[in-house]
Amino acid sequence: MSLIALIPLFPLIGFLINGLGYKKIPKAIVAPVGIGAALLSFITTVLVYFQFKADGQTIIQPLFDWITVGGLNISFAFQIDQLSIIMLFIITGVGTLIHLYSKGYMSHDEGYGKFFAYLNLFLFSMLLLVMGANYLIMFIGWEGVGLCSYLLIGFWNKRSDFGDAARKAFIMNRVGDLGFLIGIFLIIRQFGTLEYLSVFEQAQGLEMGNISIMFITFCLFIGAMGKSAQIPLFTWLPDAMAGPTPVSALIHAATMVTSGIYMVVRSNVLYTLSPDTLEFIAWIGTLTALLAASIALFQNDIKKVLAYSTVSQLGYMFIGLGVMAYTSGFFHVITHAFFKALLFLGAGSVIHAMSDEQDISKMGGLWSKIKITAATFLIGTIAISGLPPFAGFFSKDEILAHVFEHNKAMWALAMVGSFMTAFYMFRLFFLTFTGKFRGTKEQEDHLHESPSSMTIPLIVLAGLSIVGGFIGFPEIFHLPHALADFLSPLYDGSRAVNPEFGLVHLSHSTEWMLMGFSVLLAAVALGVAWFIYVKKETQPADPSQLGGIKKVLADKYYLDEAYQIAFVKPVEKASQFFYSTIDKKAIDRVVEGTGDLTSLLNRLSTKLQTGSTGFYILVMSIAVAAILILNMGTEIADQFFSIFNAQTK
Amino acid sequence: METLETIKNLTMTQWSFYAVSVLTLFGALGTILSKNPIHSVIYLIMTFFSLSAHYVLLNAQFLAAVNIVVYAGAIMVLFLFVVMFLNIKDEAPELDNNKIVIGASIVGGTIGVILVAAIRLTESQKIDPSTYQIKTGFIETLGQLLYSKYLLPFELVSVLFLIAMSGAVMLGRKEKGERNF
Amino acid sequence: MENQLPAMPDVIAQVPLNNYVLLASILFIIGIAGVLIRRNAIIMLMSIELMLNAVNLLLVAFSSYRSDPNGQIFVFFIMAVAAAEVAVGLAIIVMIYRNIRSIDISLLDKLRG
Amino acid sequence: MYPIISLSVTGLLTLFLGFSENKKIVFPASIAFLLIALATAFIDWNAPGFYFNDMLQVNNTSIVFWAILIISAILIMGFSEGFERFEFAQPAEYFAIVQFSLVGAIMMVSFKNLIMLFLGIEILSVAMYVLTGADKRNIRGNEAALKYFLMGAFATGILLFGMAMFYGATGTFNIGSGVFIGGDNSFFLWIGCTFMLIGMLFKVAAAPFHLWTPDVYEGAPTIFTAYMSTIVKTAGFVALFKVLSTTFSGLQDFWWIMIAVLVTLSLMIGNIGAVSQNSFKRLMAYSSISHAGFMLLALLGDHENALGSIMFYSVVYTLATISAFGVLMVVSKERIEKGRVYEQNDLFKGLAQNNGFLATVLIIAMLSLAGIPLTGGFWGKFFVFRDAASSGLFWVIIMAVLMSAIAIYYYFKPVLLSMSKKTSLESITINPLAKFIFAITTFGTIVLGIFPWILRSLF
Repeated sequence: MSLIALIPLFPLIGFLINGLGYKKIPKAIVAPVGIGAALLSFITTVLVYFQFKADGQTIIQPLFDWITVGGLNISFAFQIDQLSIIMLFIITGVGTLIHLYSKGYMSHDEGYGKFFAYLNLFLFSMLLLVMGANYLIMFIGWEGVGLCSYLLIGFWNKRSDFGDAARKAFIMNRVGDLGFLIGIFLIIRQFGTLEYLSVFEQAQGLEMGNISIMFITFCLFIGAMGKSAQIPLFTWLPDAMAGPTPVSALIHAATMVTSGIYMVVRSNVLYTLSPDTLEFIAWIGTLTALLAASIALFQNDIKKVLAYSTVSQLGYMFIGLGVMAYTSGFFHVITHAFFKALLFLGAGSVIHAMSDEQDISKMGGLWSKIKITAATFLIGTIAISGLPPFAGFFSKDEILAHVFEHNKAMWALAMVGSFMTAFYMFRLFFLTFTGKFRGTKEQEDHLHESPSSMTIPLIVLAGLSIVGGFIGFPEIFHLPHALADFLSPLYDGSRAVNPEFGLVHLSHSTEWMLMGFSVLLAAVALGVAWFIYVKKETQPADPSQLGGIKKVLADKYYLDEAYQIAFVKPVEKASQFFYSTIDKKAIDRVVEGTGDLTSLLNRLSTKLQTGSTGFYILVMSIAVAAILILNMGTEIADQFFSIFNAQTK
Repeated sequence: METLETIKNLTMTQWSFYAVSVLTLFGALGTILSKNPIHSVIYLIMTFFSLSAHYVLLNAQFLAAVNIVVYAGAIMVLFLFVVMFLNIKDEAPELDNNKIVIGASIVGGTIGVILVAAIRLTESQKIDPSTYQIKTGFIETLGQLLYSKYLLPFELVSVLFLIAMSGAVMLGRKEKGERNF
Repeated sequence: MENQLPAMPDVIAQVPLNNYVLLASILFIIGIAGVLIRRNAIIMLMSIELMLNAVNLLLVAFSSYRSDPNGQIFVFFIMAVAAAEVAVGLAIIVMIYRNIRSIDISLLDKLRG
Repeated sequence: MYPIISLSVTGLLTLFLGFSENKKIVFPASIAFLLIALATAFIDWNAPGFYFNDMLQVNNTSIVFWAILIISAILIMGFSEGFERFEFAQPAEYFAIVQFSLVGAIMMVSFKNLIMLFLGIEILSVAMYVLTGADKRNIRGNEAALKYFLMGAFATGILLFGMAMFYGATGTFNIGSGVFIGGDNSFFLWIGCTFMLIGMLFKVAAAPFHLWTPDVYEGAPTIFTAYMSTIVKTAGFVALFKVLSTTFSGLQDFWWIMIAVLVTLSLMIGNIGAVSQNSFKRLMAYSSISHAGFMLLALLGDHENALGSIMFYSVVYTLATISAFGVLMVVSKERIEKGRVYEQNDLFKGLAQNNGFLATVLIIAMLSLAGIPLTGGFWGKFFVFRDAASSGLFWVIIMAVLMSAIAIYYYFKPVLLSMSKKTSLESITINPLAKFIFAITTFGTIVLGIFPWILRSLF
């Protein structure tokens, strides 16, 4: 068996050991198995990388023929190319660190073994998602990660709202998956295959703006909206913070939520063929980035702030994709994986230190108590705010430059969002780590730095957040953009269908100016946050006392309520309704006021209600009559009229 | 007047058909509208007898006989037996409930109207005298078919009867400690 | 006897086939109506018997007009099935009568939802 | 054709076994008889033909279905070990009736003449009426039996009227002896087609002819509920397919809309009705209505693939259903309330802690029913959707995918309950045979999820 197949195999084995041996395996073995599985995957990835680099060709590793039915042939095969290898590094690398972190973080939990089993299962699904050589394997991974995220969010299902959050996440993901699945069937219809290589090859022969490609890309993007939490399917992500913090870091920051971006980059030929979809993606991304950033401004839950920030950053990635800057969008995926995982793990460390307190209004002055966490958290904050030379600066700036070229209004909005990002992140940092401690005495006594299994991942990620941006220097620095060079072969198809692809028209002076402006904005935001929360020592307000716009922001724009009304309620209502087509009360209501028939059915159902055989047979007979009318009604009426007309003549 | 002429000109066969048809429908309506279950049974037996008369008119003598033996002789006796055995009182409150009756009539009427309309619009098939076999409904023809072409289903009916027999015994019989009725 | 036989098609033909089809359909509808309006399980069963008999009449009529015995064979099977069904049905009714001392199906509505 | 003979004879033998003093012999003997029937099914392998004057059509496809039906029966009857919990147990009769009913099911998948179809349906149905009422003193069982019987007999009447009209229009009972498109008798043919389809759709519980399903499923003894929702359904769909793809294929324009409407209705009523169910059996009943909708979807596509899709779907559905009902049977007998077994969803509360094996079986079954990838259920839905997509029916597919999203809601109810902490049960005993059956069904579900071609490549 080749090395490639081993990559997802290790987590699967880890899952099987910890999952099947749940309760039987001693606790001391659980963590080494779980971490070991991730680490072995990472090592294998490194080996595969060298193998790939040696000849530079896309490797297709077929395992077996999956299904052949009516002209459609789908094989179970893995594809290793530039895109999947980078995703593999992120998933296994960050995954290993987070597994390590979980060892310390979850050590007191009774479901320790179960947790590692789920984490490994998640890794397995995520690896399937990025390694598959066709859309079906991607879809299976796609559903698999959704399922694992569901399991992991609901991990502490003692509290009922955790269960609800989990279900919400799953249902929203399913809505997205619906789009994805329809997209897959459309691809089968259009191309007769699901293998990436042959789909893209065939696609290169198509015209720009092909309508069926537009439908395909649009449906696939609906899937991405669900998985990558874009408007309107994003409210599950903040709720998903109910899960354990390592899960938030791994699934809801570094890996799963970026699978939408992976999918678009993977299908870049199709998206390039459909400029309309791209425009739509760009605007959805812009709106999401702005909306989520504005909600994050006044949240007091440390994890909620980070969650909305993730949604907002995902928005930036989609803006990048939408303006055809696939590399820039993907670049941001990489850097974001570093600094957002760092921030989440840091937050977890804070929560750990604060004895499970998540409210930043009860924190403050933690800097001296937990120095490593604070320092690494600061690095993460700077990185996400876009201050040079940290990772976030390079990737975000590249996206913004492309947006400026594409559409000035969109650029302005993106800048506003970027300003807000810097502000709320520094607000979070200052409120948590500076000033006076606002919590209880007990919490203060209990403050302690986390164990080394938790701090080591923080330090590693902090290092990556500092240097991670150097893989993609802007052109104006006259240094190589390693990432762009590496990913370049992926876009051969796009270049073939759109000669304009990848050409930059910005002058160097404009680019310098843009860069300076965004750094300036971030610095100003930092200053404002410092002024409000450090100088003035403003206390974070209780959301119930906020007025006007602030309150709306804090209440997340009432979106959950809107969903309740628009989506959950109708299903509930419909459920009740269908129920009661056999129930007298609803029948009463439905047919009320329609004369004799009403009172007839009323009495019928009063007497017969649900459970009555007579009523059932009546319904059957009505159905028979209806079907007869449906099937033959028009025909009979036609013939009668023709006879009637013949007679009158 | 035209109707009267038509009635006058009816042949013997047509007379029989209409008379028996009226009897059939009368029996059928009696079955479903009688309050006393025993009356229903008797009306139903009447319907079966008139159906047998139809079979005779259609030259299916053997079926006519079997119909009386199986339906009137066996099935209806079973019905009568159960009705009397359970001593069911002749209460039929549902028949006084006009809404049920009207509702059923509307639904039944709709299906009926569609069926009748469809039948009226279909031209009546004619007998082809050249291929007509007088012996179609005779016992020899049917017997030969039943034991040659339809041997398998004929044998498999016995499986059905085995199920019905053991099932009926199982469900209907008195268990220890139960009252007779 | 022999010389009368050829007249048989004419005798049958005096009543158009569609009259039989019409009669059978009406009988069938009466059966359906019976099932719909009655709450007494035995009478409902009888109404179903009416429906089956309507089918029998239909089959015999088609069979005679086509001079094709297959239709009449089918009638045998229907009779056999009807007998089996009635036996099982009455057994179920007796079983229920033992338990609830009634065969009014409107009392049996505990399973619902 | 041999399994028909074999099952008829062994059924009779089983009845005679009932006379023996030692009642314990009936169960192993019946399983052995079913295995014999399974073996005889393959005598005709690769020997396609028509038997008994065109009454039966035997080919490899029908043999595969025979095997599916008989194996399902064996798996389900395996749970009846220790049948004494029925107060008035007469094991010989039950097992005999099960074997006889399989004869009916086999007729339904290999008929060539409408008389055989009709007899098959009746043999299966009459057996089910009896088995539904098997628990004689349970008033709910009685109610279910009477409901099923009255509505079933009504549906039989409608089916027969259809067959008579069909005969009137075409003069034959043979299917496949020609494709009819009407002509002078088109109205008779249409009435025949409509009524026949309605009669058969009743048996497979497609909405709006589904009303009996929840009540009967709930009232019947669980083992026969499982039997009903698997064997009756599989046989019914094959019969439906045979009729639609041969005799009525010329009338496709005519029945197509009707089936499309029924698919929509079944999916909506099944899925939406299931959302608020508290009783596990009712939940499964509504779910079975929705699965009927999914399987009907396959009939709308081109006929080349439809049978394979139906076969695959019914196998994965059967496996998952047997698992689910099996777990219910095993767990519910541990909790008797008011003299009856407790069958609400919250029976499963804390099952994972109590018995991890049963919880795993239940969860995998539910995942498969919900159509989550890497279980067989996913592929079942995939093939069906693909068939429907080939017919360009996108609105129905979108509906179906949306409904399968709602399905997650209720399929996860028992899953979540089983993973919750509180447990209300004492330790659960599983006999080795049940354990073996669970192993087979669960393993089968997963293997078919990973290697669907094992089954799908059969035809």
